[in-house]
Amino acid sequence: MPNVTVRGPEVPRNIEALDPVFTVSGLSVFYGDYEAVRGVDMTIGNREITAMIGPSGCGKSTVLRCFNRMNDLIPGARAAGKILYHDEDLYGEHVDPIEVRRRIGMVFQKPNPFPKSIYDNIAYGPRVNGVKGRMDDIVEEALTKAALWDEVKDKIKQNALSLSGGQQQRLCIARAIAVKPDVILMDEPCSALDPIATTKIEDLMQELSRDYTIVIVTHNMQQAARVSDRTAFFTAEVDHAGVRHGRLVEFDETSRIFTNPSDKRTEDYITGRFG
Amino acid sequence: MPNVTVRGPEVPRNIEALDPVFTVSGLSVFYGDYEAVRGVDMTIGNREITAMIGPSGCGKSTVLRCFNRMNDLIPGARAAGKILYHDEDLYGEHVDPIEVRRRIGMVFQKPNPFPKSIYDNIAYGPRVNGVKGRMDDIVEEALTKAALWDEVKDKIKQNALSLSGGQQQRLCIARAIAVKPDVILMDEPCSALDPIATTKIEDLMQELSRDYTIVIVTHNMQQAARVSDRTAFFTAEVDHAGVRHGRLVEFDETSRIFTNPSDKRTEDYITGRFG
Amino acid sequence: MAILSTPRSAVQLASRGRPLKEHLFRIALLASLAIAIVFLAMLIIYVVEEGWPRLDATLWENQPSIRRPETAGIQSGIFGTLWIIGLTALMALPTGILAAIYLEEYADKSKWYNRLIELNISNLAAVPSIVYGILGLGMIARWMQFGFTIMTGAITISLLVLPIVIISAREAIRAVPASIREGSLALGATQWQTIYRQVLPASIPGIATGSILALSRAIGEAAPFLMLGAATLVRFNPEGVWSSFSVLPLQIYSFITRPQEEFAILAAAAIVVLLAILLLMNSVAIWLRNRYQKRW
Amino acid sequence: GGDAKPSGDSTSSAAPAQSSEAGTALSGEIKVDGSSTVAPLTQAASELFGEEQPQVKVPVGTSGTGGGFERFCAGETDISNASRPIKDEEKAACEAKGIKFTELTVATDALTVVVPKENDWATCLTTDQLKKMWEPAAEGKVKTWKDVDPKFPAEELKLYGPGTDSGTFDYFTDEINGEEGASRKDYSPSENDNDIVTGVSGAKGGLGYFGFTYFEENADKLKAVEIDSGSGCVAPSVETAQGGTYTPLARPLFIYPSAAAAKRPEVVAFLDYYVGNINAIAKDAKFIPLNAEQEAKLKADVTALKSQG
Amino acid sequence: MAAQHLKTASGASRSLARSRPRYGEAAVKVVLLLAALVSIATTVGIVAALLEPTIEFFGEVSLGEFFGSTTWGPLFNPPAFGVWPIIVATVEITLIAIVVAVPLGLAAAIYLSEYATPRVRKIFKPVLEVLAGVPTVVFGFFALTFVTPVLQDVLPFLDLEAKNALSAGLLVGVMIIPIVASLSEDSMAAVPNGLREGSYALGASKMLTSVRVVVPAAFSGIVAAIILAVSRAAGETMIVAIAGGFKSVFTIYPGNEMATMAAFIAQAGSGDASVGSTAYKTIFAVGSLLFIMTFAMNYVSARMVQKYREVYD
Ligand SMILES: Nc1ncnc2c1ncn2[C@@H]1O[C@H](COP(=O)(O)OP(=O)(O)OP(=O)(O)O)[C@@H](O)[C@H]1O
Ligand SMILES: Nc1ncnc2c1ncn2[C@@H]1O[C@H](COP(=O)(O)OP(=O)(O)OP(=O)(O)O)[C@@H](O)[C@H]1O
Ligand SMILES: [Mg+2]
Ligand SMILES: [Mg+2]
Ligand SMILES: O=P([O-])([O-])[O-]
Repeated sequence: MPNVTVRGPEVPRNIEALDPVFTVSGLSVFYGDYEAVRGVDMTIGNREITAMIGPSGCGKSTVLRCFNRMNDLIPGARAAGKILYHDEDLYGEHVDPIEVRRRIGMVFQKPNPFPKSIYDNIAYGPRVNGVKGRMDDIVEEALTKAALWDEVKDKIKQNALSLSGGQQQRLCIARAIAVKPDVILMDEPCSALDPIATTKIEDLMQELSRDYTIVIVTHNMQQAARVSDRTAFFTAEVDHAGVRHGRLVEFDETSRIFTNPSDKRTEDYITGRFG
Repeated sequence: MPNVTVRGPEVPRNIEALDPVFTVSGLSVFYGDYEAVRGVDMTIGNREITAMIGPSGCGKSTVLRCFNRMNDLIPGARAAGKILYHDEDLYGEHVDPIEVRRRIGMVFQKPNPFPKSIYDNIAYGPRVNGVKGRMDDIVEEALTKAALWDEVKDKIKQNALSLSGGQQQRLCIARAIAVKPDVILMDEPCSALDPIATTKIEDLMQELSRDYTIVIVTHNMQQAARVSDRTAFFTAEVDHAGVRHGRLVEFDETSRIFTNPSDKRTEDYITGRFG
Repeated sequence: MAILSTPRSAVQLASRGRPLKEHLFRIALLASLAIAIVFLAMLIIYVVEEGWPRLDATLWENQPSIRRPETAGIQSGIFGTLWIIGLTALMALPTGILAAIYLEEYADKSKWYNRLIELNISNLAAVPSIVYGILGLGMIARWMQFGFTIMTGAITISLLVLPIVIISAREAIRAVPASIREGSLALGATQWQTIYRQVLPASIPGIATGSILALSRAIGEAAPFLMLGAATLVRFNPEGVWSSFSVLPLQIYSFITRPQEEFAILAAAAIVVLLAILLLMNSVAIWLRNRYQKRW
Repeated sequence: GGDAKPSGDSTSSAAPAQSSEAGTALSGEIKVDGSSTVAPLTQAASELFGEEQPQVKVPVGTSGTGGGFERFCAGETDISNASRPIKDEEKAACEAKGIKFTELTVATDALTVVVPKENDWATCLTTDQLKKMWEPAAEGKVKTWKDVDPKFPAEELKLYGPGTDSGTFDYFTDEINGEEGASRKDYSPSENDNDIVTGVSGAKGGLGYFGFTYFEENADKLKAVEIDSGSGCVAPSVETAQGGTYTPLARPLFIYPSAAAAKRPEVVAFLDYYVGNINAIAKDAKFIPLNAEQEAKLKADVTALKSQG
Repeated sequence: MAAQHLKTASGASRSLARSRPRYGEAAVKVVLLLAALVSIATTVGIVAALLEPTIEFFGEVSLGEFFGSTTWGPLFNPPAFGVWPIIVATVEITLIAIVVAVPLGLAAAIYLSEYATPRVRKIFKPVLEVLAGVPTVVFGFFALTFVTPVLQDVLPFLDLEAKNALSAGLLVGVMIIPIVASLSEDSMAAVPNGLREGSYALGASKMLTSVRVVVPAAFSGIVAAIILAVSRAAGETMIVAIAGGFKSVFTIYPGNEMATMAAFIAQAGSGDASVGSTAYKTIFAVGSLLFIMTFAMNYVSARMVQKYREVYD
C-alpha cells in the first residue's frame, strides 16, 4: 500500500454519513448514442467531502456535471437513471436547471475568472440572482471565506486576470460561495496549480466542508486521500461490443479505499500498477 | 516509501552507464527574457531509458526539446550552457538542426499522425531524407519494430487517423524509427492513452531500448519507476526575485530515486506529499 | 448562515418565472438574423420577378444594344468578367497564398517589418474599392501605360482581392495543428518540406474555400472599373489581355442609367445572372468547407 | 498623375493602308468615348456598321463630353463624342500631344425643359425666368416657384439636371446663365436621364432639362415647357429645332475623329458608313436628323478629312 | 538491423553538420517574402498615385478653403472647394448604416454563437456569406427601384427625394451586417468556454451569460468589427452613387439627395475634369482624405483585435 497520509481520525469531524444530499441510482450518461458512463449508484453525504478518482476518460467529470445539470448545456448529452437531491428528483420535469445551479456551485479545472474586476467577479452571481444591496458585505464575506480577502482587499477593483493562478482559483471558489450554495462541485481544482497553491486550496476545502457539501474530482490520488471523507473509484471498461464505458468500481470511506480496497482494480490503480 | 514496482534487477540488461549519448552541463533555457529552466547538469546513457518527472510546468518538456533542438522553432527560445551529443556540441555553429532531428527522433504527448495513409506516414521520414527504393521494406520493418505490423498490415493504405489512439501512438513511434535514429525522445507518450494502450507502449519502450537510447517525460511516477533506468526529478523553484524557474533536483538510478532519494523534495513528491 | 436557513427537505427547484424574458430575448435575436435573411430573399425575388421577361437565351447569346433594349444581351460582360476573374485568379491566388505562407510559417513576429506587412495587409483590406480604382487609373493605366485594357482591370482587381486572399489563406494554414508541423520537423524534414508536403495539402480545402469567396467578391466589383473607364457599350468579346472590355456589374450600372424601361428589366435579368454565378461559387465554397472540415 | 501617354494598343491595330471598298472584310478596334448624349447615336451607328463589318469592334464609352476629350487628347481614343464644341484648353491639350482632329456635326438636339404633368402654371418660361432659377446666385435663395415669378404658386422648386461633366450642362449654363459651368449647385445632378425623369415626375414642383429624345420617350409622364427667348413661346420639336426657331436651346451634336485614326481603313469605313447613313441612324436612335444644308456640310467635311492624308 | 544501427550510432563518426547545402530553402523564403511585399508595393502605389496630385491640389486650393468652408462644387464655375458637405454626407450615410447593422449584426452574432445549434449555424452562416457577396450595384439597384419607391408610398411624410441618403444608408447597412455579424461571432467564439460555464454554474441564464459575460469579454473584438464595418460603409461607392445621388448640398436631412466622398470620386473620376486641372486633382485630394480616414479607423481596429487576442492565450 502506498505510503499516503489519509484524512480521517486526525481531523475529528461530525460526519453524518447517513444524511445524503444526493442519492444516485442507476445513473447512465449518454453523449449522443455513446454511453459514456453506465449504471452508477452512490450517495453524497451532507457536509462531507466526497472524492472521485480514476484514470482519464472514465467519466468522473461527466458524473460530476450531472449533479448541477451542467451537462444539459452539451448538445446531445442526456442522463438516464435517477439523482435525488434532498429527496427531489434533480431531473424532474418541473425542475429549473438554472435554480439547480444556483444551489449547487461549481469550480473548474482551469481557473475561469471573468475578465472583470475582482469585486465584479464575486458580485456577478448575487446580481444575476437578483440579490440587491449590501453587495460590499457579500463580496467581503465570500472572499474572507475563500481565504483571499487579506490578499486582495487593497485591489478589489483590479482586473481578476492580474491575480496568480492559485489566487484566481480561490476567487472562483469565493464566487461560488457568494451565491450561498448548498453544495460545491470541484473538477480537478488544483491540476493547473503549483504545489503551494494546491496546499492552500486543500486547506480551504477542509475549512469549507464545515458548512458545505463538497464533491471533488481529482486525478491525484494523494489529494483524494488527504482531503476526502469518501472516495469513489471509477474506471473505464470495454463491454462485449468493444465500447468503453465509465463504471463506478468502488465507493467507500476514503480510509478503507486507500488501505483496504475490496476490488482488485482499485488496488492496482492506487498502487500504480496501472493508470 | 510507495509500493511501486521498480525496473532494474528483474530485467537483466547491459547498462553502460558511463557511455553517455548526451552530456548536459549548465543548461538554462529562456523563452524571451523568462528563464524557464536554470542550470541543469545530467547525462543520458547509451541505450538506456532515462525518465524525467516532476510537477507541471517545471520544465521537463523544455529540457527534452533541447535534445533535438525543437526549441529552435519557438521564436525567442534560446538555450545557454552546453549539450554534448557524442562529444559534439549540439548547439555548435556548424550544426544543422535538421540533421540533429534526423538522428534524434521524437514522439509527442498527443499522437500526431499525418492525415495520410499509414504507409505514407512511415515513408514520409525516409522520403524527406532522400532515401530511395525499398520503401515497402522500410515501412514493414518500422511497423514490426513498433509492434504494429500485425494489426495494420491489411490496411496499410488506410488513413492513419482511422486507427485507435494507442495504435496512432505506436504509429508515431514507428514513424520515428523509420528514419533510423540514434535516440528517441518521448514527451508524455501515454498521457492521452487508456491503461491497456499504455501497457503496450511501455512494453514497446523496453523492447526498443535494446537498440535505441530513450528519454521519456512522464507525469506518472509509476510509469517512470516501471520503465526507466535513470530518473531525473525536476521541480519549479521561486528565486529571490519571485520568478519561477525549473530546476533539476535529483538525477540518479531509478531504483535509488524511488527507494532512497537523497533530496527531501524528491521524497515529498514521490510519496504524494505534494504535486 | 443562509445555508442553515434552507430547509433541506423542502427545497424548491422550480423556476422563478424567468422564461418569458429569456424567450423574448431569444426571439429578438432570431428576428434580427431573420431580417437579414428575409431581406436577401426579398432582393432575390424582386430581381427575378423584374428580370423574368428577359431570362432567356438571348440574354447571354446577344451583345448589348442601344437600339434594341428588348433583345439586348450581356455576352461581352459575361466574357469580360470571366477574363478578369481568370486573370485575377492567376495573379492574386498564387501571390496571396505565398504571402500567407510567409506570414504564417516564416515571419518572425518580433521583426518590425513583418509586423508592418501584417498591419499593412489588414489596412489594405479596408481600403475602399474606389481608391483601388484611383490606383489602377493613376499607376497602371497611365503611369505603366497599360491603358484601359483587361490587363489593367485584372491587375487592379488582383491587388484589391489580394488582402482578402492572404487573410483567408492564413486562417486555413493556421488551422493546421502545430503537432503536424512538429511531427514532420522531428523527422528531419526541412521547413519547406514540412510546408509543401504536410501543411499545404492539409490546408488546401480551406485555402480553396477562402479563394473562391475572395474571387466572388471580385466578380461583383464595379467601382474600380468606373475609374478605369471600362467602356460601357462593348459589343464584342475580349480577345486577349490588351483588349477593351466591359464587366457585368458595370454593364448593369450602365443599364440602370438608361431611360427606357426595357433597360431596367435587362439590368434585373443581368443581376439574376450575376447572382446565379455568385451563388454557384458560394455553394462550391461551402461544399468544400463541409466536405473537408477539420479531420484531426 | 497628369503624364498620360497613349496606350500602346490604340494605334497599333492599324492595318497597312488599304482602300476601303465595301466588301473587303476589315478588322480592328475603333475606340470611342465622350458625350453620353451623343453615345446612343454613335452606338447605333456602330451596331448597324457591325452588320456589315462584324470584325471591326467599336466600344463606345460614356465618360461625358469633357471626359471624352480628356482621353481623346491623351491619345487613348480614336473618336470623341461631344454635345458641345471642343474648348480652347482641350484643343491645347490635343495640340500638346500632337493630336489633330476634325469636328463633324452629326445631329441636332433640342434641350428640353420638363415639368410634371400636374404642373399647370408653367407652360412657357422665358430665358430670364430660367436664369433666375438656375444662376449661381439662386443657390439657397430661389426655393419656390413664387420666388421665380410672383404669379406662380409657392410650390417648392425641385431642380434636376445633368451632371457637371456633361456637355448638356455646359451648353445649358452657357446659354441660360451666360457662362459655361456657372450654375447653382443645389440641384440633383445625374448622368442618368432616367433619374431626371423619375425625379421631376415625382415632385409637383419639379423641373429639369435634358435632350429632346428623352422627353419623347417619356412624354406620358412629363410636359415640355415652351421657351421664350424674346420672340415668343416656342415648343421643342423636330421642326423648330431643325428650322432654327427653338432658340437658344437647340444645339448641334458632334463627333471628333482624330486625323491619325482616319488613316486606318476600318475607321474610314466606319466614318463613311456613319455619314452616308446619318439620317437613318439618327432616326433609328431617335435623334433629330440634320437638315439638308447641314448634311451637305458634313459630307464635305468628311471628304476633306480623308484627303488630308 | 541492430548491426546497421550500431554503425550509424556509435560516437560522433557522423558529423551533425549539413550534409548537403540547402540553397532551395533560402530561395523559397525569398520568393515568399517577395509575395508578401506585393502588399507593401500596393500601399506604396496607392500613396504614390494619390500623393503628387494631392500636393499639387493643396498648392492651388488652400487647406483653409478645403476644410474651412461649406460649399462644395469643384466642377462648377466658379468652383467651390469646401469639403464639408461630402464629409457630412459620408458620415450621415455611415451612421444610418451603423444604426441598421450594429443591432442586427450583433444580435445575429449572439444568436449564432450562443444559441444556435451546430446545424442551425451551418445553415445560417452561409446565408450571411451570400449576403456579404451580393454585389453593391445590386444593392444600389434594389435601393433605387424598390426600397425608395416603397418608402415613398408607405411613409409619404418623409418627403423622400428619388435619390436620398436614407435608402442608400439602409442598404449600406444591410451590406455591412455580415461583416459585423461574422467578425463579432468570431470574437465571441474566442471567448473561452470556461467563462460561460463559470456563469452558468452561478445560476445565470443564457441571456445573462450572453449579455453580461460573453459580450463584454468579446468587446474589443466587437468594436473592431464595427470599426471595420464603418470603414467599409464610409468607402462604399456603388450604392451611394446609384441610390444616394450626387447633389452637393450642405444638408443633413436624410430624405435629401446628397453626395458622399466616394460618390464624388466616382462621378468626377468617370466623367470630365481634364487631366491636370484643379477639378481633376480634387479627385485625388478627396481620395487621399478617404484613404486616410479608413486607414486610421482600421489601424485602431487592428489594435483592438490584437488586444483581445492577448487577453486569452
Ligand atoms: N462533450 C462530449 N461529447 C462526447 N463525448 C464526451 C464529451 N465529454 C466527454 N466525453 C467522453 O466521455 C467519456 C468520459 O469523459 P470525462 O470527461 O467524464 O472523463 P474524466 O474521467 O473526467 O477524464 P479526465 O480525467 O481526462 O478529465 C470520455 O470517453 C470522453 O471522451
Ligand atoms: N513557448 C513558450 N513560451 C513561453 N514560455 C513557455 C513556453 N513553453 C513553456 N513555457 C514555460 O516554461 C515553463 C516550463 O514549461 P514546460 O512545458 O517545459 O513544463 P513541463 O514540465 O513540461 O510541464 P507539463 O508537465 O505541464 O508538460 C513553464 O512555466 C511554461 O509556462
Ligand atoms: Mg475530467
Ligand atoms: Mg510538458
Ligand atoms: O454626356 P454629355 O453629352 O452631357 O456630355
